[in-house]
Amino acid sequence: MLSSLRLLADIPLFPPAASAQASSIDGLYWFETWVSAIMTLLIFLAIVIFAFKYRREAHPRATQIEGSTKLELGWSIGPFLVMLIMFVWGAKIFFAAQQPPKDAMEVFVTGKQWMWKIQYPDGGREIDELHVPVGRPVKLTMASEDVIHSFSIPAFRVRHDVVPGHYDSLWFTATKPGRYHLFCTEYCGNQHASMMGWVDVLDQKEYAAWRSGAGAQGTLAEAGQRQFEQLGCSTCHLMDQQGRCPNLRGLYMKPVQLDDGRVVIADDAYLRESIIDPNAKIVFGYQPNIMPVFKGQISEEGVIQVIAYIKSLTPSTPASQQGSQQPPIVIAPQANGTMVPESFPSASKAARSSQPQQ
Amino acid sequence: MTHVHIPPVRTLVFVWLALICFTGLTSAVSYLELGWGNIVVALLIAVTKASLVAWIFMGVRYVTTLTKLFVVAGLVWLAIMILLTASDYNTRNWDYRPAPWSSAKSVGGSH
Amino acid sequence: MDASTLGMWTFLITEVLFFGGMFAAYAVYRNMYPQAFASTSVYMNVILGGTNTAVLICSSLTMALSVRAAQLSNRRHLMLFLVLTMIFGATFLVIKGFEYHDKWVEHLVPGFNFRYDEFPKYAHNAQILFFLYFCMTGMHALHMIVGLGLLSYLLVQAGRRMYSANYFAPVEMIGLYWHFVDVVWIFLFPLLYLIGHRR
Amino acid sequence: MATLVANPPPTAPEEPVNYLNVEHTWKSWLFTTDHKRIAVLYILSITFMFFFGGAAAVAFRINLLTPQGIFAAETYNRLFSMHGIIMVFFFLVPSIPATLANFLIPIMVGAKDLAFPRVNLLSWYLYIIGAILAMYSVLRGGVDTGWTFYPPYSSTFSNSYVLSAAFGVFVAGFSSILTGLNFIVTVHKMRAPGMTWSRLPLFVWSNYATGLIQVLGTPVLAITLLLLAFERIAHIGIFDPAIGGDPILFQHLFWFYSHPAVYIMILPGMGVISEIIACFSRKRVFGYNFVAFSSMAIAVLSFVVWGHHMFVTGESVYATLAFSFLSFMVAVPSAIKVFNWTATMYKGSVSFDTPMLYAFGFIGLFTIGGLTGLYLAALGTDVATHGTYFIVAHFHYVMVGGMVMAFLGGMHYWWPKITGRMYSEAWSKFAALIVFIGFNLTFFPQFILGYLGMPRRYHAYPPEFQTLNVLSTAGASILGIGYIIPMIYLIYSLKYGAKAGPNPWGASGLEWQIPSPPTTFNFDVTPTVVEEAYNYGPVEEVIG
Repeated sequence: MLSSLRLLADIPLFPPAASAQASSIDGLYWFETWVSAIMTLLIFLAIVIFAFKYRREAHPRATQIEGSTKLELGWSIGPFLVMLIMFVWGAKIFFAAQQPPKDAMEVFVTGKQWMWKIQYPDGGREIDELHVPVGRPVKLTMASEDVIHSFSIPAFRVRHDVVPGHYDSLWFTATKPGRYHLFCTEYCGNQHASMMGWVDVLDQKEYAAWRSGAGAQGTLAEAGQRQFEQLGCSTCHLMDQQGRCPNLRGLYMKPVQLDDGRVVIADDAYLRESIIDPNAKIVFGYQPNIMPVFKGQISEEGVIQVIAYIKSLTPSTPASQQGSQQPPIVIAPQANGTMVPESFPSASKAARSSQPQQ
Repeated sequence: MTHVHIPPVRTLVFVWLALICFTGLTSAVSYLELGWGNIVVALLIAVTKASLVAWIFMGVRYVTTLTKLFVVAGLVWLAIMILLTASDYNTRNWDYRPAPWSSAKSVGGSH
Repeated sequence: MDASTLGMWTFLITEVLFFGGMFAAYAVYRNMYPQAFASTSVYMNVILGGTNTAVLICSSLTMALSVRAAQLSNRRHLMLFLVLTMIFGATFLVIKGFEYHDKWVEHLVPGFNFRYDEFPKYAHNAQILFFLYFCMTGMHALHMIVGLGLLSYLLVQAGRRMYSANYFAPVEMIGLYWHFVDVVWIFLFPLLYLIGHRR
Repeated sequence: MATLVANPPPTAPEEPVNYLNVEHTWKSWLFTTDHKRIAVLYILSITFMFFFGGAAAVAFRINLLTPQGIFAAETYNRLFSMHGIIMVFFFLVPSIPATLANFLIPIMVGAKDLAFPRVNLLSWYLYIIGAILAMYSVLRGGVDTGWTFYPPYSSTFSNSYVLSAAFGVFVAGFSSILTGLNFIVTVHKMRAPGMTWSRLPLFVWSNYATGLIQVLGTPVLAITLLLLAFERIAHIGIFDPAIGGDPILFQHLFWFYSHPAVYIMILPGMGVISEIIACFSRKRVFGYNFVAFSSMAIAVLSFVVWGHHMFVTGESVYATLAFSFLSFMVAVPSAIKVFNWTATMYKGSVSFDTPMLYAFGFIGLFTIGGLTGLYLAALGTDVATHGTYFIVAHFHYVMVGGMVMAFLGGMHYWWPKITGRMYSEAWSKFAALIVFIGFNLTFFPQFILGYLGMPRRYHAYPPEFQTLNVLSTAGASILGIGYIIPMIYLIYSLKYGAKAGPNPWGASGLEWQIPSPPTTFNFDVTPTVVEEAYNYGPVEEVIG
């Protein structure tokens, strides 16, 4: 008896709110809950009162009422106005959640049946565990190796599907140290339920201590460099003098002129595609079919590492031969419709004005 | 029963001739390079041909307003499906915020 | 107007949305991969496709003429035009069969023998178009086959003197269906065969 | 309305000829074109499917008693998938349209049958073929994709019997299309003289709107599943990211049908409630025009909101914004209905017969279900609740709390018309209460679980969620009992129930002016309608 009472007392009824977004969503949640409660109560009350007052014994003869356009318009428009508030409020929160701050710390997540693989820029790697510092915006870049997963941290009120074939992202700022659940919320097969993990929010000191323990195997970029060399990318892409392939030094986030006239930004999505399916976009002045297709040869994690390595490559020489080959870069929309998640800042269509830094 | 409208053979043959001509036309136009014009012209011709078939062969011209309404409803729903789906794909890459690394203004618009 | 006409039109609306699902997919991917789609034009036989379009248009004419013959109680003409319609329909299917055969020989069947050596750049994305090509034309051909079955039924019934100016609703209904299948092809032809300019 | 005991079955051999006793051979049932007999065939088939899907639900609710789960993950996944597929496509979609509406629409509009009786029979056979295909999947070991069949899991990764299940749904879809088509044409073409659009019972209006959705939406589901099946067969296809396909396109096409489909499931229920509230308040429905119009508004608006199922998939933010706004729009006509039903009772003469109890239950639960839909239409709160038990609770409040309540209410309301017998009033009221309590106990905890973050489709879960899950399972067992009781007393009433007479409720409407059960052709003479629907007077003047 006593134990069952204790059990009842232990029922959690409301999740912890451990991120900045959690409190803003909770605000809307409570607004909606109050509106719902009041409306439900009103309707229940009306039903009970009418049912009692106009029960057949008390009121044997119904008074026929045709309707009332005024009333009906009222209870069409009134609720709609309240709903408009919810709409605008919800949209505001949602839009804010699409814009990671510039200084957000990047963490890479790969969903795979049935685990979350986490990689940090400093080379730390974990499975089903995510360590983040309190008070610092964290941006997750997420990819899937197989089916659709969905990355969700209820305590942060964040969630985004991880769809195979492109990068998805979300961001948050943890506000309360603690250990929170991390779930996959898109059914992904047999062990879907075991795609659970933990998010550890550490205060700055703890985080620094934890971090110093990690990264023994070198940074993410260093892991990428190992991949880069193992897969034989370095033979062409770093020292090529025969014009077989573009130089990757200083490429990241630069506009790239393609052979069909389009200009794209060399962002994560572009780099990923160029590794997985190099023939999809050919840089102006180069031939297709020279680079091997790495689809199936490299995991999504490996791709993330290689991209980190490419990011780390700084321009070696101020003006390589590529520089003179490239036509002037123009402001042009990315005229392809390739799948680039809209929530991914680097997927911007806006090309910068022409100031090639090579 | 309501009166039956019997189309004259002349009309039917004329429509047939028009359809054949349009088929030739649309094939010919496809060899010109008009950029986005190609698909527009191809679809315009296809819509014209389909309307001819519907209007005369299928007798939409002679049916009641109700049936016409149904036909239109079918097309409207098709449009809803294609346009709303396209609304997702064509706005996914819209840059709704200034790119974080530059002050260039957003470039929007579908293609 | 009677219930059966309204019923048939309602059914055709259903068909519009049935094919519409594939057209929507087509629209999305063509917009996404315009060049890959255009690259497929090399493998599309405009002559055969165009011929088939003409054949179907002819069958639509003869179908319209059979309805007319039924309305005029002209049984001989009705049967003649029904037979002609069926011949055109069968011709369409035979030509379609040749095209499918060519696609198989040229290794253009996604999932079974796809090779796209001429445009390796589009080897991935072009499969989407060929997948849609087979689904759309396949579904269309299936409708043609059903249509041929229905026409045979009409022919048998016409032989039994079932139709006259007093009763020709089945001829009219099946005629509507047949024209609808024609209309679908009218859209398939430019969308599948005439993408991008020829070279 | 007498109790069972008070009225021993009158052994009357001179029972008049009706649609039930006109012929007794198997053939006369399996090849019937009588809409009433087909409705009975449907009632039997969907009831079987309902209990099958319900058994799966009870089984996986038992699994969720403990945080580790009791069954293997595979078993659990197959159970919830079969529950979803069977309940959605083989129970909810045909539930009211194929049974009650099939039985009543021709009578309500004053016709002898539907416009296409043979097509009606065909649609039942298609339903059966679809059901057999789905059951084949089950017997071979089940399908584990969930009822949503999302690729690439369903197309490439699942090792279960996806093809036969998808094909079963495909075939059942055509059954649904043909039913809708039949209703649309019947309402347009078969109305009796004087039965103008503004005199149609609201049940007919709501089923007409349902028919539109069935005809316009279902084919898209059909082609989408077909494309998925081809993709599974060819191991490549347009939803496959390996060749540049987008799995999200499947979701677009799927929800283009499946969102309107939830209105296929709820609109007919709304029609039933309009009838019941009017009858047991002895009053014309408040604002007939608004209620009729709101059905049509729902039918149209339901097609432009599907994107709200995809807010967190990577759908464009702009599309997201539009879909969110439109989703709030579609809430308005539903709200109108709830307010108008409530207002109907004002100054009425309310009695508490069993159908009315279900109607009360419907309004209450549907209100909660509808209001929690607002959390999911709002972009901010959708992110927090998507893919959790919050969604599960929300749609069960609408589908089970709404549609199943309406189905049971309708069955109790028209049971005397369909069978000619009355059921036990005491037992039926008791069952209605049990269903209401069991339902709330099952699903209310799930709202809390959902916001806590418990994901749906988990066979195991963190231990702190156990108490709420145990409550929910306890509710499910009560709910199960609540569904079995009506089965028993309704079957019992077939033999031992009191004779109902043509109009036991003193209701208005053409169906109550003909004998119970009706004769094969409903009316001896085509009726001429001279008055509005719901022309109610005090009850004593009508009951005969």
